[in-house]
Amino acid sequence: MMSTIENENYQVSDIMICAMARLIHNGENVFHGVSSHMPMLAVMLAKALHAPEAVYLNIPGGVDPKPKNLEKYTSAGAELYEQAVAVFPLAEIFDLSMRGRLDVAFLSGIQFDKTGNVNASVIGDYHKPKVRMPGGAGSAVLIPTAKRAIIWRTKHDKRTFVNKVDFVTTRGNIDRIVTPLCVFKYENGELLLDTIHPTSSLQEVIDNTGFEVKYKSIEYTPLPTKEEMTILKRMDPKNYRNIEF
Amino acid sequence: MMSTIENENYQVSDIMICAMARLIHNGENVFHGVSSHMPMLAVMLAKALHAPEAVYLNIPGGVDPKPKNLEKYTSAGAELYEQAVAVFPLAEIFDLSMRGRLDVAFLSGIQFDKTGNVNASVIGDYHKPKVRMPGGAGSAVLIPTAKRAIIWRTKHDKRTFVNKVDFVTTRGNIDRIVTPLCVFKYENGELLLDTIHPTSSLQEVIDNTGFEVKYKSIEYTPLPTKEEMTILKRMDPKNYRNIEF
Amino acid sequence: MKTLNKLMSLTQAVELIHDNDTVGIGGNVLHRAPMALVREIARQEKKGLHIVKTAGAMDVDLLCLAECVSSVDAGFISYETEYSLAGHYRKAVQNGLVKGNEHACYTVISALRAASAGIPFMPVKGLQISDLIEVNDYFTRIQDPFSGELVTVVKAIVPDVVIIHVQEADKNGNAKILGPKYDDVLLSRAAKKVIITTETIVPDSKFAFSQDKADIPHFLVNAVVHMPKGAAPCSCPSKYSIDRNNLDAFKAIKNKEELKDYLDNFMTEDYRRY
Amino acid sequence: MKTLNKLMSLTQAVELIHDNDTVGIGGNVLHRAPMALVREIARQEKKGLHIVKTAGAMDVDLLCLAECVSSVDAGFISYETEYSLAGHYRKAVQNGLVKGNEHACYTVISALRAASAGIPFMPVKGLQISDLIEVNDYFTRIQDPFSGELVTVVKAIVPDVVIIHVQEADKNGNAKILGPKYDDVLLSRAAKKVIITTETIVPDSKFAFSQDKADIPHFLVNAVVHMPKGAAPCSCPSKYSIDRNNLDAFKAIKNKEELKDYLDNFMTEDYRRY
Repeated sequence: MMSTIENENYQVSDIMICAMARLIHNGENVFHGVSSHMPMLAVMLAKALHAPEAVYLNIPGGVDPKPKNLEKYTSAGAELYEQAVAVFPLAEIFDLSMRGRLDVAFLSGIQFDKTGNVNASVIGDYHKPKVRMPGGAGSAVLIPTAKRAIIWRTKHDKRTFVNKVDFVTTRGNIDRIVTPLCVFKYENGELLLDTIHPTSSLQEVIDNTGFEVKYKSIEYTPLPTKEEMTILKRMDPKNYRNIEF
Repeated sequence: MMSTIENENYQVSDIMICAMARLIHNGENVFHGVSSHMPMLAVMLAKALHAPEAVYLNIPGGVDPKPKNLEKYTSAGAELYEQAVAVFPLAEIFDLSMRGRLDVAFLSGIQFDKTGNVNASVIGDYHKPKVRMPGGAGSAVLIPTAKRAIIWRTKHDKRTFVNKVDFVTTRGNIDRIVTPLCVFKYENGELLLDTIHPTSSLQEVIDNTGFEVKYKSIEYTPLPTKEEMTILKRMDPKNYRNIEF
Repeated sequence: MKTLNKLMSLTQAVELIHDNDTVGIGGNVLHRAPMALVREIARQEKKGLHIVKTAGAMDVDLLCLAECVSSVDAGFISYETEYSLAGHYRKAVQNGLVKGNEHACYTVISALRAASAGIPFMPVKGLQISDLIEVNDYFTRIQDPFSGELVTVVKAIVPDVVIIHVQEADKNGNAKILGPKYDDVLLSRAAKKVIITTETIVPDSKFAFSQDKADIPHFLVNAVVHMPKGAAPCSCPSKYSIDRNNLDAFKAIKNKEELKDYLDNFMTEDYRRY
Repeated sequence: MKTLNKLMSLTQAVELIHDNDTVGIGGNVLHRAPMALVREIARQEKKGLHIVKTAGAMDVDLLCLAECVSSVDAGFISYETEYSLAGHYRKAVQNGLVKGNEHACYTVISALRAASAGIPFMPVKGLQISDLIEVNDYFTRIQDPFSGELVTVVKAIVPDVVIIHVQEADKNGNAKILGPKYDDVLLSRAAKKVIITTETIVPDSKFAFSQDKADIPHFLVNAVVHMPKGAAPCSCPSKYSIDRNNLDAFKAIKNKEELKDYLDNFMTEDYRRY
């Protein structure tokens, strides 16, 4: 398995993006926010392959844009307005989720615990924080209201996956958490190991997770297909998707 | 006085429109709604003369439109979008008033009493009305929030100006009520006779008003000037302003 | 790229509306009212509809005469000055057949904004001293938790379906309103289903390659009907003004039987496939 | 026809902002932030400002470094991935110099919508289980008077002044945003005063004779500053992308003294009269 990976030169970001793309079903309304190159590419990849009628919603408000060139510094710029068919700005995307009609929201956070609490706010006391985070942006209102919240995080360590979060920014309809090591799923009120990336191992997941790793069976995240990789490289020739690694 | 009127062929609608126009001050934000040919012409007249910087707001949402031709059947059509500089639709005009920044709203009603209550809803019981009115449109929320509500009504009789309204749709910042006979003003919680149209008389006002007509002094509504009439006739060559008479 | 084709006939589109639905109607007074849809609702004899509109005229009047209506939530139901009152609406309310839920136009807007944001009510600044608050169960007063002051609130209105006539739409449901949009964009956001009739079907690529994007995005829309003259005899900005002869003919109608003839006369036009 | 000329210099425009004002900032992260106005606020050493923005980056970071800020109400304050965190903002919050009032971006929008509608609070569906409700005095829960269920509400935020950079404006204040509008239109409706910088001054007749009307009408605007490159080093869609050299230079700044040099270097450009 590992040799295949080396032969094909898969990046962890490629595996994560493909894992996220496959979670998008055809016809679903899908949103991502700022600092989200990987979800941006996951949505575009899904639309190019198995989910052509997924609806791509984003902060600039372009519905189903076809950006010519992505930007390295942003996933909230005017390129997500190019060739869009309609305007549906951020405020209305939030409204859509509030009334129960946003299918998928890609969101992040800083700390996650085994019962599905999300902290995107502070480490330490809220009023005198040891570390002040950028803020959860949409997380606090979208995780409870989107039909499925897909969390992604480029760090997987014991400070990220903790026994109990410092602060509950929100909790809600978490579907999956995609990390550089694995995919968690949320079931019956707790996080379970869903699949392990072929670039990692069960032991590595356990060593880097602050709570007991539970699973029903050991499954591996499927590798990107050739078709997926071809499209990814065409859409992102400068490899911005790997910027956080 | 009356002979002058006859010589000049003033219509009561001309006198009412000029009276309304003169209540608009330069720089004010001014709104009128549906079925409002006379206020429409009053705003346009004021902007053409003494209040060029009055801001003209209307239901179609065109800010400061310059309609080429008015329509007989409507004061809420696309002609009020022509040459508008910005779009500010009805919902936002209401918001503007709610936050205290609409200066003048031209509104109507069916019944008015001496203490300033306005009925635009029903005659008889609300749930089993003897007469169901079209509804107050914006009145219920604009009369209390606009800085000055200017009421106009093309009927002046004892069923319109009553001792006590059948139903209180609203009460609020009434500035003036312009009728075919006179102008009332609202002062210290009661309606006072402000000016009598030169086409009418104190006795006629008294005979057609269902409450005691109070006044501080007898004043007459100034006649339209030549300039006002020239502009009115140019803007409304087909005399739509007189449609209710 | 595959796309969802939502083109269908007027008949099929109106079959998406069920008895007792809450139905929001686009346009304002005699402007861009979705009259072909309104006529088909009458022909299909829908019953018990709860109509929502800021300012309605012929649309609501016709539906009341056709006995499709159970209640009307509106700020104003009347033709404007020249065409005078909406007699069938008035009669239906006075006879107790239709409940006339009086709003200010703004409280309809506020109720739709609440629906659009998924919240149960909306505070309204302007409704202060008014008998409307006492006699209607959709208004009440609550305390502002921050200042302790009383504020009037209106209950959300969630239309089951909204019917809108536009000048341009593609077959997927992206729709563009030329000229005044009135409250149609908000209606499309508040509703569970949206039915569009359109003067012209534009190519899928039209909005993508224009600075002028669609006002209503395809994913909110359930049905698109190609219906030139779909607002007639009401006006459709940039396309046509009111049809005075036809309006006069409608205004002369006295009863449901005469309405049937009036509706029959429109069938060739309404059922033509483009 | 006489018109109100609101053209003024950057200096005059920023003099409309007072210490301790609540200031809303247009744009989103590094896009169309009104950086010339932000720099002039820093030069004029405004104090105690309460900043409001859904998602801010360099603008808020610079104002925190300049010690102009007392609190920030925002959903997200950070550069995006490539330029990483807003270090000066973070430090100021951690040192207790700035109060970081955490919102979801949507609760900022809801608070501004409340301001725009003149109501004291806005219900928010999404904020359900969250420590944010308990630790912040601008959130609380109340009972929906219609169903009896609890609903979270956010207190209105009324900006004293809002600063916005656009591509086109006329001298009276009619302003047009090309490309993404973000929350700028809402900000203009929520604020008591609006200050516009614009890439180009267009003739008064431009919007009147175009289908593309202004997004922000003149009567909401108090000042118009002709300021090409007024968003730089941030991006301005259809005009310019970010200025990477300048952003790098700013990111290297360690303290207020170095910021002074940085601001001085912009003076020729910011004070040029067009």
